[in-house]
Amino acid sequence: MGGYGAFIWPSYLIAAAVLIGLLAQTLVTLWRRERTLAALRATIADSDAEKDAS
Amino acid sequence: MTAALRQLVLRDLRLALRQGADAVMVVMFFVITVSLFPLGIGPELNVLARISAGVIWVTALLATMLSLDRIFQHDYEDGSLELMILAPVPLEAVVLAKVAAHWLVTGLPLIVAAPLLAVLMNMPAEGFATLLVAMLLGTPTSSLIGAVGAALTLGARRGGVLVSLLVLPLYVPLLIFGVAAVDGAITGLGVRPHLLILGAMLAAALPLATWAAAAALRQSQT
Amino acid sequence: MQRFANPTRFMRMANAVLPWCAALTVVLIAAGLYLGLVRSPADYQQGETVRIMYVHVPSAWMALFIYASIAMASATALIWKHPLADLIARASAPVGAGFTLICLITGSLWGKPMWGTWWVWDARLTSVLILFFLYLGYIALNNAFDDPTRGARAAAVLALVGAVNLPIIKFSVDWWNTLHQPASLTRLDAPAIHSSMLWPLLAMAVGFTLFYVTVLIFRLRSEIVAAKIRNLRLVQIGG
Amino acid sequence: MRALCYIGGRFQGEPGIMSQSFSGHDLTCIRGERVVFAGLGFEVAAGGALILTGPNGSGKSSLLRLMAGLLQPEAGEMRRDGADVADDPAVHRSSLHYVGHKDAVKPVLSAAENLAFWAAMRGAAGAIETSLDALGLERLADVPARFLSAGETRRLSLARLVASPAPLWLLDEPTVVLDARAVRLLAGLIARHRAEGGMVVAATHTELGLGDETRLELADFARPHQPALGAAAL
Repeated sequence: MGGYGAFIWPSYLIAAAVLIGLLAQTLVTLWRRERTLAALRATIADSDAEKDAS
Repeated sequence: MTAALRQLVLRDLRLALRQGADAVMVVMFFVITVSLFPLGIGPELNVLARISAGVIWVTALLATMLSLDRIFQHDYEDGSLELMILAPVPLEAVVLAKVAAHWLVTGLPLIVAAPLLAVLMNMPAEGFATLLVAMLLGTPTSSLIGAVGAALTLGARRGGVLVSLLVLPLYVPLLIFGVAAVDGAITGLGVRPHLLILGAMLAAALPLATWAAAAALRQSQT
Repeated sequence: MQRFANPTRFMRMANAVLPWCAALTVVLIAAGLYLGLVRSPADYQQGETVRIMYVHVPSAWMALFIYASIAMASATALIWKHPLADLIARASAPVGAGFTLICLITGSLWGKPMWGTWWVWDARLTSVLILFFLYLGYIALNNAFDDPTRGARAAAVLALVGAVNLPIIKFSVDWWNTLHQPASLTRLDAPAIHSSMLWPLLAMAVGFTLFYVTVLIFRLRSEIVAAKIRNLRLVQIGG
Repeated sequence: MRALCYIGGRFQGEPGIMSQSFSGHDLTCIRGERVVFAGLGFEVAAGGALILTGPNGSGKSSLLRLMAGLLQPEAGEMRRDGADVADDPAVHRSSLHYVGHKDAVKPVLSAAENLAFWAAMRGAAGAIETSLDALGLERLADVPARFLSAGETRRLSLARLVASPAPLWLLDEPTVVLDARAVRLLAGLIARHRAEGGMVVAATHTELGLGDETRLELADFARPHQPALGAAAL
């Protein structure tokens, strides 16, 4: 790499870090929200069931 | 309609003057901040002369920006803004009147204080006249662009800090050509193109910024 | 009314495209890296450091391209009040900011060997820096309101104001650069593009674009789920 | 002539164009991703009064702000004398008064200055003294508004109705801070306004003694389970 590796590799690594970090943050948020949605729907379904039962 | 707008400007001026030293505080910020630079950078006159235009312009833009929330915030909070939106006068004209009032209370005092600070910063004499003309063209534009930022952050959490984040990047062209005009005068390289561009920015900001601020005010109603 | 154009059809279509998009992204970026790092020759003048260009230049294009798409989505949202346009603009901003950050960092890494300083006030780097501030302003304004629709509308106006100001900022920064052009500063120009250098550049550019589309689809799904959660909470209170 | 002039009444030739009816059809309002009401219709004729009732959060204020033109409906339309309001909002805006929860009174200015400003904004010279008299504020004309009590500030805000005439009055809980005497004053003003062919829409819980007013129950149009037509519907 002609001795400039000290600048080429970090730039690619940083680029990769930012992109992968972005993707990871997106996916984590998506999964967390989907879990919350499922939980919320479950609680509403239960409360509806109680209402119908009572 | 013009009677209504004149009344609006007069009311805003009366509010600013009666509500105490808004205008004075803005000028005080301007003077104190510029005086900090020699303390920070050192008293060498040639260094100060070199950076005088830049320091004065940056501080003037910051001073304008600090007083931006006064344009709409109080009226938004006490319900006056709703009535202004409902007034038969077009909202764009109301925005223009409010920006004019804001400029008279902040822009004009800055221009009056600028020569004093130019002396403080040891700016060469050739630059004084151009500095005033450039600020005369630049500060209204900064009030106009600032009005858009102020309208956008109505009702936002931490609106004050947010306005600076939105508005300062948009002040970059103003800063560049404002300082270039003064440097042009000092170095004798010619002032005309920079002042013309400052004038063009003002001409563009008058309709566009007013329209954008009015649109922002309308969408601020929930 | 256009307003009721069935957005769920869009999401079904997007989910269908997603795997292809992701796969193609990986392939293209891998090809770009291979061509850029291994096959293409070093530049006669800048030597090996020119390889940073294969990341720096595409990310600069992406930063501008994404800001333009945010401005278009914002215009659509303001004019036709389509909820999806708001979401696309809101979901794109962090990706655009990410690419702008990459562009700035790789730009300074590229400048370091040549001028010995980490940051050079080159005209284009400065414009990208200001674009980065516009992105931060957009994201901050979008999240500054309790009511997401309020934030979306305010940010949409800001995106349009920013889009109008970008060329003016670019023009004034270039003018400013020529005013203060010290003789020694060589412009951070991409060298004459030899075809062997063109392919990795294009591969990376298209790869980044597809990456943006992939992440956008994931973020759109995430925003829609968040909206459903907010709605269910309202129904819970209202119910 | 598109705008009918009310012959012989106080509004003849007034800046606000006199109109015979104000109606809304199939209105849907969304606030903060929540459907506040949907499919709502109303009708007010000259001399008529419409009282909005309903529990808190049922959208009374939203409907009044929507009628004033501060909010845009998600769906549906409003008609003024048969003409769609959206075609020419300026005409609609210039012929209505909106009195919301906030009083738009500047503490630094005196009562008379506040009123004179709002009259000037609506292009009416407006007799300031008679307007203040109508609300019993004549003694407080030159007192800076910061010394006024909440009730007096609200009466100053209501004085705008008298200072510059407009056929349509939109009142959002006007009597909340008023004492009994002030409520009677307001009821008198409303009665006189209706007698001269004006229209009043008010959201209120207290009895304004209007007698023949029509009522609109907002709860009938609530849609608690319908997702807002925004993102959640995706």
